[in-house]
Amino acid sequence: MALYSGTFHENYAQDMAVFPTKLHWGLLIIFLILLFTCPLFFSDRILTILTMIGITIISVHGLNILVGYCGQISMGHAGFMAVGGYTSAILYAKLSFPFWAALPCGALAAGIAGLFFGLPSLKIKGFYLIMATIAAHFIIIWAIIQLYGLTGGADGLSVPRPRIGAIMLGTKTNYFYLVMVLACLATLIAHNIVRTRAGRAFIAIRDNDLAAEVMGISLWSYKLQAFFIGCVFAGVAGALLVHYISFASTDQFPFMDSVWYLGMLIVGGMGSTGGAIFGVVALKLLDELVTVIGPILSAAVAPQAAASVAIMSHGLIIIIFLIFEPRGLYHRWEMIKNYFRLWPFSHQE
Amino acid sequence: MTFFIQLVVTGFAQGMVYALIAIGFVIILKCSEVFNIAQGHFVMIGGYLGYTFLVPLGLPVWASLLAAVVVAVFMGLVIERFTLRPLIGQPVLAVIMMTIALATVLSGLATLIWGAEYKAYHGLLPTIILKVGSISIPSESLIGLIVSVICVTLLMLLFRYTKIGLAMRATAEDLQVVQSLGIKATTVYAVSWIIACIVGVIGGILLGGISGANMVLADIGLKAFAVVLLGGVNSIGGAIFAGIILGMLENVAAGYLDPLLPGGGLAQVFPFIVMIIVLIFKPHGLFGLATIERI
Amino acid sequence: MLDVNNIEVAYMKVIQVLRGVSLKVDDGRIVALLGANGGGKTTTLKAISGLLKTEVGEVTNGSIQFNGKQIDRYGPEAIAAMGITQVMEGRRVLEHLSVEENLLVGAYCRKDKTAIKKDLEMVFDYFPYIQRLRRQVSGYLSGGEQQMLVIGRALMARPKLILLDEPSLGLAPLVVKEIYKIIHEINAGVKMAILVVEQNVKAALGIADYGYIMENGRIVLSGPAEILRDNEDIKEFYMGISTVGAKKSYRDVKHYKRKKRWLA
Amino acid sequence: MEKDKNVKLRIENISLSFGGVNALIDVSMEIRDNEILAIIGPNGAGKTALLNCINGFYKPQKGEIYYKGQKITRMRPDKLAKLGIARAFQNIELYAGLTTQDNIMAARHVLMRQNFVAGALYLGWALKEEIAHRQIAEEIIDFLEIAPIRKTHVGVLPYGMQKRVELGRALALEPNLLLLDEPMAGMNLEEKEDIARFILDIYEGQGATYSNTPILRDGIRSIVLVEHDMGVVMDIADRIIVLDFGRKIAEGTPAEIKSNPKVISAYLGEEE
Amino acid sequence: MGKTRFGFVALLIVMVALFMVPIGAQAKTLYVGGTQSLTGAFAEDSAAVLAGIQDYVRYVNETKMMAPWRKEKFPADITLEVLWRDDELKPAKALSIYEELKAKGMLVARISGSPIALALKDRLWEDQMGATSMASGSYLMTPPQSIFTYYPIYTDSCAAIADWFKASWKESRKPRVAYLTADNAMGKSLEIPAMRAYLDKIGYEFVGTQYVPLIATSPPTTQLTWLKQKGVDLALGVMINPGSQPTVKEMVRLGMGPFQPYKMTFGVALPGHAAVFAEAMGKLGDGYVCAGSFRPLDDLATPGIKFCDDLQKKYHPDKRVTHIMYEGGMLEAMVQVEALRLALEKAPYEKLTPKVVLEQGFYRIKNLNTGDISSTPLTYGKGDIEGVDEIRIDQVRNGKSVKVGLAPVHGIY
Repeated sequence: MALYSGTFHENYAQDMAVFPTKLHWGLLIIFLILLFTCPLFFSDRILTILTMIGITIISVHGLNILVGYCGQISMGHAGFMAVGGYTSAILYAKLSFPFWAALPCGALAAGIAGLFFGLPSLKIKGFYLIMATIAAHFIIIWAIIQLYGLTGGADGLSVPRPRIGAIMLGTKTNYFYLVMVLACLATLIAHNIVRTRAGRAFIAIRDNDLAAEVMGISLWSYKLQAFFIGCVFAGVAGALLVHYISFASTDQFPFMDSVWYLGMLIVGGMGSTGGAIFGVVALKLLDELVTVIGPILSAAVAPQAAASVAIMSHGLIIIIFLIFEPRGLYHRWEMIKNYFRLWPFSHQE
Repeated sequence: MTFFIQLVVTGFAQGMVYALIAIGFVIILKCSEVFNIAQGHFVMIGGYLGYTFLVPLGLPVWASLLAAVVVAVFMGLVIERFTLRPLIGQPVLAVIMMTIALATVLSGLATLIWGAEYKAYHGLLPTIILKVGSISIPSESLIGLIVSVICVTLLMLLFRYTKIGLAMRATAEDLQVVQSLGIKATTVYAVSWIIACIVGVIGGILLGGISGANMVLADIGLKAFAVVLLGGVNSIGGAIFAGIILGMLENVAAGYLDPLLPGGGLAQVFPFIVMIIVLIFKPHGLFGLATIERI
Repeated sequence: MLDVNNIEVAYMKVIQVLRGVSLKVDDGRIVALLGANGGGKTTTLKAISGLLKTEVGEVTNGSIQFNGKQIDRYGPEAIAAMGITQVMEGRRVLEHLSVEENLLVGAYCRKDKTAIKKDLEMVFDYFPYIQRLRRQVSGYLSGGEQQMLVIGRALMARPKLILLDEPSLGLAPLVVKEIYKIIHEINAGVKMAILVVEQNVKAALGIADYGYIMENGRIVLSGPAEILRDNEDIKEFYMGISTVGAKKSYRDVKHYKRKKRWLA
Repeated sequence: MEKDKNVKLRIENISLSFGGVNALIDVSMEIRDNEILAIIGPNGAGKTALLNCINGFYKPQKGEIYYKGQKITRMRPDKLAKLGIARAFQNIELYAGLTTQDNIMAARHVLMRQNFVAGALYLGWALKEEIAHRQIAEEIIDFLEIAPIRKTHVGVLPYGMQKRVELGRALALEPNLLLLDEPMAGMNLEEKEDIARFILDIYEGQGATYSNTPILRDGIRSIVLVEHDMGVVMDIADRIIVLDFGRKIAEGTPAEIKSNPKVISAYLGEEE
Repeated sequence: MGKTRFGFVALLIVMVALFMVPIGAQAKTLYVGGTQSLTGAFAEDSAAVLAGIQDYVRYVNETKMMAPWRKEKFPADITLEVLWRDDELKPAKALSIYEELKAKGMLVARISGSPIALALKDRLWEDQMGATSMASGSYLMTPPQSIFTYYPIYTDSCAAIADWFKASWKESRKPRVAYLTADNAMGKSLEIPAMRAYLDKIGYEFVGTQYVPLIATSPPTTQLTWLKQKGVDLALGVMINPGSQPTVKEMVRLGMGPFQPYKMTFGVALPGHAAVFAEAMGKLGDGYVCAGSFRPLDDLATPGIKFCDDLQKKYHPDKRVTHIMYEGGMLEAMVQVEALRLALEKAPYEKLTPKVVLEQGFYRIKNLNTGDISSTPLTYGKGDIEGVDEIRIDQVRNGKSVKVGLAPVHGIY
């Protein structure tokens, strides 16, 4: 990464800082202020969308650690979210755990499920692993339905609105704050993990697992750690989703969601914290856009056409996007940033 | 015992159709390392095509199949030209994403052309019950079996003995080398996508004859993935074997275990459970080639 | 035959690798392109063969002409069809295919079946080592055998010009000698022009007619091979022979950096 | 099993085969303290396979390997790295997605203590640890003269530079035994001279110049070098072992090897 | 690169602009409609429902009549508008759609499928929002209750089939019954203790359950063979058409069915749609029983069906909707509009809230004459969300759907 001209680092701490200059800090603070004053000027609907985006960001950060950094492609992420969601829901609704305890327990449960289904990753790679994680998704959903007494099976499980002490988190505004705080925290944690010891080990495994092992990184331990961390994030997201809808059902965690989470990561740009955020925001907005224009299209073309055009436009936009920017939005963003940093010189040696 | 044999026979026939669909998937994976999420959607389109040619257009069965194959060839060409070709040389994940988008577009297209309605065409195959003792063999499954066997044999011959087959295998190994030798990778890709489309569409017509054309037909693609992985990603023979094994296991498991479980539905996950267990012991599937790992 | 005119190459439109490279290969000659690592030799070859395009790179300036036709806008397949075949570095055999299948892939674009058969025998004549392995899966061949296989594969395409990228990379001295001997024989026998990129200056100049030295994306020195062989700088920097003429020991290398005269 | 205090690693009669091909047949050898040992031989002679066995990457079917008297034959590679065996690879095996500096930091892995929880929070001692190791990484970068490419992703570096980073990464493990697999393959003379200088410097240690980095200060007293360039091998190795078709055919000082007829016919060829 | 960057900016601007597009709200507009599932398993039903809602609303706007056979008028100064979004059968998406529509001032909602019902029911109750529902599982009955159905819940439908079958049972042994049902929430809504208890009470021997995928991709040979092996006489299920068609086809092939060598009757609750089924299957489907279904669309002697037919002829003569759930759409629109009209009787337009519409609207719908589209006039109230009191039972005979019986609602949940 190029530095702005006139910026010099004088010690390692400075060089390693996430926000190296006052400008960065300033921008961050402005962004946070804007984010946390959202409820003041946005409607319930926008808040709902933003909350969903926040929840998805948490989940996709987890997937990014697993896929983008550690290179273990998972298409079962929604399944792990389901584990987190259901555990938290059962603890809160049936065993009357407090919310602040149920949520981490859900995350932990998802992490443990991740460890379990991550075990095959020690032996298998690539496409085989993708398939094993797809299998994990269906096995988890099936298991949830089998555990009728605990989970309500296919009927689902009703969950009361969460509260911490006297604070009711059921209102949209409060829940929005909860999700956003957690999303920011998740972003920070994800970013820190990948730039320290564990993260470097993940990338080493992704880039060259054989060499990594010879260089002293235990594949066994770090692949499982990646699964654990990734799934803990998924668990948090799943729990937040279930508590938000105040209902747990297997329909909330469809397989296609797993696929789309991966899609968000690809669109945003794998292996960068920013990429995960970019991808989620872009695809979620696209999704909402498609929903909004559906009826308009329907009126303009034909009632039947609405659904199809909506779905198709979703796919077409992604196709066009991939043709022009196959390396992800974040890559484009970095190029633009670099362009301005290097301006007026157009080439970097 | 009769019950058991019945389950095995049903499973065998069902597995053969899985295998057929899985082969389309293997071919693309072999040639271009693309994990084609849209394979199930080819099947779905096949189901609808079967309906269109058989019911509104009233073509005979053989003509419908032929017409569907023609459409499949066209579809393969278009898909390769406009979605996959621009991505040559880009990261594999971008290509996978492209197939996800492709799947979405295909389902949208199907809705646009055929509407949301479920299209049944029960007249395609004769509803005869073949009986061997007290075991009944569904004639549709039998025909599916025959068609699958023919397709698979043709493909095997193609790969082993033709020039394009050699080019496809070579491209699967190293794209740059093949390009530097003057082989048009785009042609090879186009052929592989065309084959995948044809195989998917034929599978779709067979399945459509059983359950009618519907969007959910696309979900069969997932089972095909499991079959492919169980057999080993680059083995066509493996896909056939695994398809049949999974078809049988699925039925036997559903027949004996489902009634014992509170929620049922074991048939849907059983293939996955088997697959994971097999992969733990044989990481490259039952017949997959181990990559030659050097350091 | 091949005329590279002042080309510039950049990857992803940002990283510039070549800054004005010109070179010439005449019919039936062996030309060596020599120089330090990262100097842009491989990039030059890829620019000629069109493989650059598969790696998000492009020729941003200058032109490449082959037999009078400008080729720098064509894809690798089209260029190969015109008669330029690149043998990439790192012995890229098609691992799961047999030796014979590997060779047949080389002849894929040819229609003349009988001639292909003859050429197959010719390749086995040049490389008797791989004849006995013809049915074996090529992934298990040793490095030298693999190098021979990929050269043979290129021959099967009957090109007018072969681009050879570091045929000696990571091979034992004996094998290097053997391979260079065969390259020389091929050039003499089939009259194919060869552009060889090499680190091993001694080996390459041993068989080449003409040589170019490349550093940092520019050609810094060129001339007939026999003249280059006697060049003081080349002797010192590429062959390890000091001006006095005696070979010096690696133990005596100084810590400070020396300077090449042409970079002054 | 302590026979000789001087022996760092002893290989006893190991045999290895895969796919029906014998890569190593009954090879025995030892690596001593205070020596640079070169292993030479034609392609496919089993040199890399031998290193892979020492690394634990391949498990020999027969025979045992002892490191400082401890049996290490079937240990996992990462455990061996922790014991102090480091390796630079023949075909560059760097982490292409990381920068030079992070590649070296990634090799500090075994010497660091923090886990992902500490890293995630990035507080207090995790930060301190990062900085401490960063300092050592920087000294290694300085030593190998790769400071200008510190923040470049290694995937885009030229070959020679990648080889250097590879060497740096092996150093960062602070090993007791350094295995170098063709560190000079594909290099021109000038680069070879540089690498040869680095290897000798690493072996000897730099004393007070790099006082904060023990590995550079004290040197690595056992280095195994697999190399084709006879000039280099003859000049810097103390002892040479020659392999051919998986068997050890000769062992001795450079002078002895140079005149060994077996070696000449199998490998060196006649001098012109 | 310049071009692509421009493209991105353009795309972003278009997206933001479309987000901000306000739906033109004129003075005194009330919204009906709600979330639709135009993709997914219920797509075909949902599309027909949407067409029904749109036609009915257009009729009311043009004539201010509630139906040709009714005297009540809709207030002349208020326009109705259909507002809908496709939720793709995703609960999370339905949630944000619900928020959006609520923010736009919608006073009634709609439930398009069981996943949506499960996700939204508590929220609807919290907001005191009344909703019509296309899904009708027993899960709607457990309080809270602000979702109203216009056909019986699935358990009641299946109980009706059991009643009907038992009435014609001649043998001395107990008839054996099994569930053969879809493997999703809708299908599994049968499996409640009350249902089993009722079957036991009226003298059945319960054998077990087999599941069929919501939409079958292979014939359920295994499941059917199992039923045969257990000697089942009656199989009950909740299954949509794409599930039941291959099932029945396979039954015929295995020689199972009321008119086949092995006597077994297969009965499903409404989403199996007898009329749609009969049309697709012809004589192959003989013996299939469906409870809670509507009259076929060509039954023009019925005023309600005639009304449907007239509207279709009037508004889109070339694009006739042939799916029976068009009638469902008419009913949903009738219920929603009626609730709004009743609420307007008690409160002025400006004072309307979801709560008012629920309490003064939905709860006050009594004996709503639907022109016999639904099996009985609809009556709702606090604790009574099931609009009908009797269940129509159809059977496919000679390739036609024929009404074979009428059974009372038992309220099994």
